[in-house]
This record gives sequence, structure tokens and C-alpha cells, in this order.
Amino acid sequence: MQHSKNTNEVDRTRPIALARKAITALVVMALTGILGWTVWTLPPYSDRMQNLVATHLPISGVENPVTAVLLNFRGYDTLLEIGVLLLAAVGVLSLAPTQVVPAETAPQRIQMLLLRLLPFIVIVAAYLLWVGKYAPGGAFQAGAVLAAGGVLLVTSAVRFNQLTIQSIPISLSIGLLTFLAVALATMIGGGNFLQYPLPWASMLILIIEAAATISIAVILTILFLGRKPDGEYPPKTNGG
Amino acid sequence: MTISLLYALVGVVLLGMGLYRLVIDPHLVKKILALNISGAGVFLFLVAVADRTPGFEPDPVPHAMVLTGIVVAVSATAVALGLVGRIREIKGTAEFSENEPE
Amino acid sequence: MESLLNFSAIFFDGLLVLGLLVLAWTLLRSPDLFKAVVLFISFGLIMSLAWVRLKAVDIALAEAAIGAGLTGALFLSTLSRMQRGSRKNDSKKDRRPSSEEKSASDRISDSGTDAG
Amino acid sequence: MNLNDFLGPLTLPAWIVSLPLVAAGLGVALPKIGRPAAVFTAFATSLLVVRLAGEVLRHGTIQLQVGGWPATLGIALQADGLSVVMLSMTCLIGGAVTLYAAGYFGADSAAISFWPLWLFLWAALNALFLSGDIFNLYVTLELLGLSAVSLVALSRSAEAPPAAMRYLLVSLIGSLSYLMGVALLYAAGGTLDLNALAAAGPHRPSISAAFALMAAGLVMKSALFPMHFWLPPAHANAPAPVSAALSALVVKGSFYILMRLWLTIFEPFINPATADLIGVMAAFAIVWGSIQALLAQRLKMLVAYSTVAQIGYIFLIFPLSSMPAATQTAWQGGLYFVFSHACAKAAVFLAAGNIVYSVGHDRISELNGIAQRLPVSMFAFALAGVSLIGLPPSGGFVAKWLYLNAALTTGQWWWTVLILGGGLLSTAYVFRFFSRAFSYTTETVGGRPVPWIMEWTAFVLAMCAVILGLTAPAVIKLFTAGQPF
Repeated sequence: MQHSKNTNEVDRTRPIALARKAITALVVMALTGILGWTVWTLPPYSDRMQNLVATHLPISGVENPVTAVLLNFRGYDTLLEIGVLLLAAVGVLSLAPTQVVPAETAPQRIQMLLLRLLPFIVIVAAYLLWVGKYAPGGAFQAGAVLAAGGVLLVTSAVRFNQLTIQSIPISLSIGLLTFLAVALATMIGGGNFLQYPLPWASMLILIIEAAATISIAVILTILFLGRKPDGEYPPKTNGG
Repeated sequence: MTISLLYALVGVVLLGMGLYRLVIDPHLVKKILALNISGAGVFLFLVAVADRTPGFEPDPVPHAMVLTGIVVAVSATAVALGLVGRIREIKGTAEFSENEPE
Repeated sequence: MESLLNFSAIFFDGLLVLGLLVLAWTLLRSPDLFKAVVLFISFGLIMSLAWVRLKAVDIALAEAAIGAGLTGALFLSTLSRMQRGSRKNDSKKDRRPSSEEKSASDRISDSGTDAG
Repeated sequence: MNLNDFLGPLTLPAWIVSLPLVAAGLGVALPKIGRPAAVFTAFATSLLVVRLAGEVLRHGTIQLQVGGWPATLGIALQADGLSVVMLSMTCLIGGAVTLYAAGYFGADSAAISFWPLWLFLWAALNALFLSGDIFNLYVTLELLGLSAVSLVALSRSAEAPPAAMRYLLVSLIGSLSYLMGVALLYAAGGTLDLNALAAAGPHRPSISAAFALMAAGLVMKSALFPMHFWLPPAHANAPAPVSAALSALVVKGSFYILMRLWLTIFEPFINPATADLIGVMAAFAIVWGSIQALLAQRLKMLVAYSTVAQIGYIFLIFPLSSMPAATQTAWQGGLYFVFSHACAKAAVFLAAGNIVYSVGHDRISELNGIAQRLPVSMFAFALAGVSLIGLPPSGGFVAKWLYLNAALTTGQWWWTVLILGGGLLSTAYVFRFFSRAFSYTTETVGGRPVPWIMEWTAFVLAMCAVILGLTAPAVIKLFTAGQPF
């Protein structure tokens, strides 16, 4: 556990470092080789799972098989995954630097440009969210695009008004809470956990995805920033 | 050999590269980059190996698994980088000295 | 004609795969953190091409947006914070950096000038 | 509305996973309610687990298809005796840790992050013990690992962030290795369902590779020697309630997955050599961990190294159960070890936390007469020590007794030497601290007062570790419900 290091020690550790490199290289090469060989020994692939997904797709509420797996067949994984994201946001906030020098606010012109750009970002995100039902897209892609907007905002040091700042905790967790509420409601309604009644499946999935998109966007922005965004200082009335 | 198998093998090689640099490189940011490369390798393997027989439509289940994996990876990366910041605040460096156990 | 198409497809896949491996190895070996992160972002973009080739368009979108875009942005913001931090540390004359540490912070500030 | 409509047997696993998740989400949205939400979760989850245990005892394994899809398409949650025992353990320790943390963090600013993180950790454990799907297990592993790492980093100590970083890196390599195994199993078997994979018995080379990858990853996460190096700094530098949860519960999460896989998918593929390899690693863990505990300068380091040694004991389950004549006895012994170690180790970490809370450090050489200052905590330490050493009538004693039985009926006498020798070593490191703590000093030992709840939660857990020795038949009946092994 010695953390101290003087020059002698550095010299002494050189051969050890070399040996370490060699051993690691050998182990990794053996692993790669064995895994590569294993690939050749795999039995011919069966399309059992594709068939299962295909036969159940009409009763999943969506038409894109990947969305069906993510939000319905294996929706429970996605529920926990949104938990992982939220957890990471809490973890990152708890590790936020103790003293922060607030960045300088970007010039007014750039901020105006950004504000003009934002509606387009929101439209793209909304499109991705909606199209996920039929084609590649969905909450994660939409949330990521929205987060790109958030990242632009925080890097140009736009000050958010107090209402926005205060709504952060709720927007962080609304995705997880909505998902859980739907899952538990379906169960209390007499079905299994997360068993959407067929006529509602499509709508429930859209609600979950919409809420998840908001949370994913806010969480990813916070992961990028590494702390809570700056509030208005001094308070303004027309804040973004 | 199909194209998918090529990608599967590349996935394995990426995993190996990442693991090697992860152990060797003392700089924490590089370690985290290496982990991300390894993760990408595993994801590539996961999808490619399920798609190894030509003529079938791609299987959506590994696709969903990898989407989950990508989100988990970015979460882990964010926490790791947060820790790097904290370690730099305390120790003034973002490297692990090599003579610590393992 | 079909064999020609097939050939060009294989050629494309080969190039893609080679690009992935070379990028990964270069970025992992690079002592310059900033360069490594930029290469990592390119790696992510090429990765999303690979996903398209594997008919996984959903993943391609997520990889481009989250894997390359956001993860890359995360690394960049950490580097810029580290750079700011090391400038602050350098002003403290009482601190005696070890050789490695010094080289690490030098690397970062070098790369910072590259960034412009 | 009848309670049965609302909380029917098939809804119980879902509630047990959802409650802590809901509480965590609410704790983020409204930071003020983090603590009451956690306390409520502790009580409500305990009631649910008791009810689930009753159902499992009566009807055997309970299986819930999430979303109502068939298991090969969707995800199955399943509860048998094994899961229920792990869940009960989580409830007991989790409840105690929650109450302890309410005193420990008080109005500290770290509390805002602590409660959601802790609830996520709890949800991850519950989800892990109930999951019947290998990819879902991967997600729970990541949820568990990330929450544990973030909790370690909450500590103000300067050693905590590097320790957390090391823990995170090991944890991520472990999960990556596990995920690679999942990829191979899926490629060969075409399903992610644990039972379906076990029934299909996929094809050999790929399953061996998958086993090697998954076992390696899980062994890393469970800190079995020589992969233990990350554990002592992480467990010793975390805030006290987190140390207790990590040592008592988190390392058992990955161990549980290994055990599950061992008992289902990999059972036909395991040869005695594999089991013996794990046995050798376990032996080294017992000896090395105990020696390091003997040499430790800090009390929490001593306790953390004791965990390294006790993990060795727990992994002895694999070599001991590999002979058909003793399989049952060995599994029961191992599970008894898991449970009683959880109680004893959590009690010890909480008691050690009380010392740090009171006198501000845990340097063993400066703790003379600490028992005069913190009599309840030190009594708890002593009771838990009885179980760690394995003296009657504690749970640790029953566990070692079952192990010795298994070793002797199969003629593997060398394991008996190890088990008894390890007991002597643990006596040595426990008494090394006791000789100081219970020494009589005339100087008054200073320090700030410790809230009563923090002393008594440690005491209750220590009592549980001892009482476990007296309730063996009932607990063993619960283990074997639904025939997990």
C-alpha cells in the first residue's frame, strides 16, 4: 500500500513493470485466441428468438421489433436501465467539485443563435421518439438528441431561470417513476407486472417513452456538466 | 466465413486490446477509455455472433441488449470521470502508481 | 455484377474493420489525452457504420449520439476541467510535482493549445 | 378490496423490486423525503419478504413472467428457498443499516445523495436475488456495482475516492467479463432464460468458455483471493453504514449469481478440478486475509481483511459440494455462512463505525479501554466476534459444523484442517483488538456521544448472528424450499 515513491523505487519497479506488461499481454492474447476459436465451434444459429419476436410483434403495441423488445418483451431490463442512469446522475452530483468557477456567459449573439436552434433540436427529438414505434429510434435516441441541446446550453453558460433549476430533480426521476407507475398499475389492474392491456399498449409505451426521454435528456446533460447547472445570477426575468 | 464472423472476431480483438491497455496504462482517463473500447468490443461480439448465419433477419434481442449496454456504459463512464475529478482534487494527479498491489 | 458488388462489400467491411482496430490501438497508445479522446469519437462514428453494416440501425443511432457524441463530450469536458485545474495548481509554487505528474499536465496543456 | 387481490403471491416479487426503486425515484425528486421513504421501504419490504417466504415454504418455487410473456421471450422473476433466504438477509441487514444511517448522517449534506443511492443498492440486490434471466442479472449487477461505488465515494476521507475508483474499475471489468459470457450463452442457446438454458444444455466449447468468463468476472466482484486487492481499501474507507452493507450484502450478490449459474446452466459441465481450483483460492483467501487482519493498524482495515478471509470460507462451498455424498450438507453450510457472516460482519462494521464516530479515528493502538466509552457497541463486537470465530451457539458455529461434516463424510480431511486453522487465526485477530478494547484504563476516554440507535442496531445484528445458531432447523428448511440444489 505504499504510495510514496522516490527515484530509487522507480528504477526498481522498471523490470517489474516490464514483466507485468509481458504477463498481461500473454493472458490477453490467450483469452483472445480462445474466444476467437470458440466462435468457430458455435452450432448453426437457430432463428427461434426471431420467430418468437415476430409472432408476438402484432400484440406488442409497436411495429419496430427492437422497440418491442426494449419497451415490452424485455421492458423490465429497460426499467432497471433507467434506474442505472438516474443512479449515475445522483452519483455524479454527489461527486461534483466542491468549488466551481462559473464559466463566463457566452455573448448575447451566440445565446440568441442557440435559442433559435433549440426548437429544431426539440422537433428532431420528438420525431425520433414518435418514429421509434415504426422504425429505428425511440426514447434513448431522442433523449440523446435532446441532451445535445442541453449540452449546448450549458457549455454556452446560459443561465437557467429558477423554475427550470427547481424542476431538475423531478425531471431527473420522472422517467423512472412513470415507468414504475405504469408497471405497478398494470399489476394492480389484474395483469402481470408490466403487462400492458393490448388496446392500451401503444399509448402506454408512448407515455413511458416520452417521460423517459425527458429524464434521459436531463440526466445526460447533468452527466456531461458534472454538477447542477447554474441558476440566474443576478436573477433575470427573461431567462432561457 | 461470413461478414458477421469477421465482426465478431474484431469484437474479441477490441476486448483484448482494451483489457491490455486498461491494466498497463497508469492514467485513469486512459483506463476509462480502454474500458469503453473493451465494452464496444463486447457489444460488437454480442450482435455479430447472434447474426452469424446468413439468410436470417437480424435478431432484435441482442440489439436491445446492446442499447441497454451502451446506456449503462455511459453511466459508468460518467461516474468514473466524476471520481477522476475528485481524485485530482485530492491527490493532484489522475494516475495510479504502478507499484501498488496488482 | 453480383460478385463485383459482393467484392466491394467485403472490401468496405475490411476497411471498416481495419479502421476500427487501427483507431482503437492508436488512441489507446497515444500519450496525448486530447488526441486520444478525438480518436475515440472517430472510433465511435466508425463503430456506428459497423452497426449499420450489421443491420442494427437502432444501435447505430444510439452509438453515434451516446457512444461517440455524449461519451466523447464527457471526456472532453473532463479534460478541460483537468486543464483548468492544472493551471491553478501550477500557480502554487510550493507544490513539487513528480516527474510523471508534470509530464501528464504538460501533455494536457499541449493538447489544449492544439484545441485552439 | 381483499389483500390477496392486491398482494397475491405472483405480485410479491414485483413489489419487492419496485418498492425500493419507487422510494429511490421519490428520494431524487423530493430530497426531503429520502429518509422517511427509506424507513418505510425497510418495513414494507420486510413484510413482503416474510409473506413471500411463507408462500415459498407452502408452494415451492414461485415464478412470475414479467409482462406475461413466455420466459424465453420475456424475463422471469423467480423465488425459491435460496432467493428467499438472500432476500431475508438483505431485509434484516438493510433495515438495520437504514436505521443506523438515519442516526449517522443526520442532517449531513451527504444524506441527500446517500438515501437514493442506498435505495438503488437495495433495489439492485432484491432484483438480483429474484432474477431468472442472465442478461437481466447483468443489469442488476451494474446497478449494484455503480451504487456501491458511489456510496463509497460519499466518504470524506482522502483515501476513499482512489479506493472507489479501483473498486469501480474491477467491478466494470467483472461485469464486462460476465456480459461476454452472456453473449456466448445466447449465441449457443438462443435464449437468456436461466431455466431454459439449463434444460437446453448448449454445446460444449462455448459453454466452457462462457463459464470461465462468467466465473472469472464474478470471482473478481466477490473479491476471492487473488482478486481481493480492491476490497480492503474500499470497505475500510467507506462511511460506516456503507461498509456494513458492502461486506454483508454486496459481495454476496455476485457470489449468489455464481452459485445460481453453478447449480443450473453449468452443473453438467463442472469437473472436480474446477471446484478444487476454487478451493485452493479459498484456502489462500482464508490464510492471507487472516494474516493481514492480524497485521492491520486500523480497526476497519482489520474488519475488511476479515471479510477477505470469510469470503474464502464461503467459496469452500464449491469444492465441498462437488462430492455427491455431501452436496446437501455443503450447500447448507455455505448458505449458513453467508447469512451469519452478513449479520456478524455488519454488526462489527457498525460497531467500528461507532468508534470512529465517537473518537474520530480507528487506530487500534490508541483504542485502549474503548469498551468503557462504548459498552453496547463493544458488547455487540464481542458477540459478533463469537460468530466470526465460529464458537457455539452462534450461526458461524453451525456453518462450520456443517462444513466439517461435509468434509469428513467425503474424506476430504485437508479441508477440516483449513477450517479449524482458519478459526484459530480469526480468534487471534479478534482477540488482538479485544485485548485493547476491554483493557481497563483509569484515564477517561473522551469522544462525542453516539446516538443510541447506532449502538443498538449493531447490537441487534450481533444478537441475530448468535441466535442464528439456535434456529438452524427452521432456516435450513427455508433454504431447501423449492429444491434449489
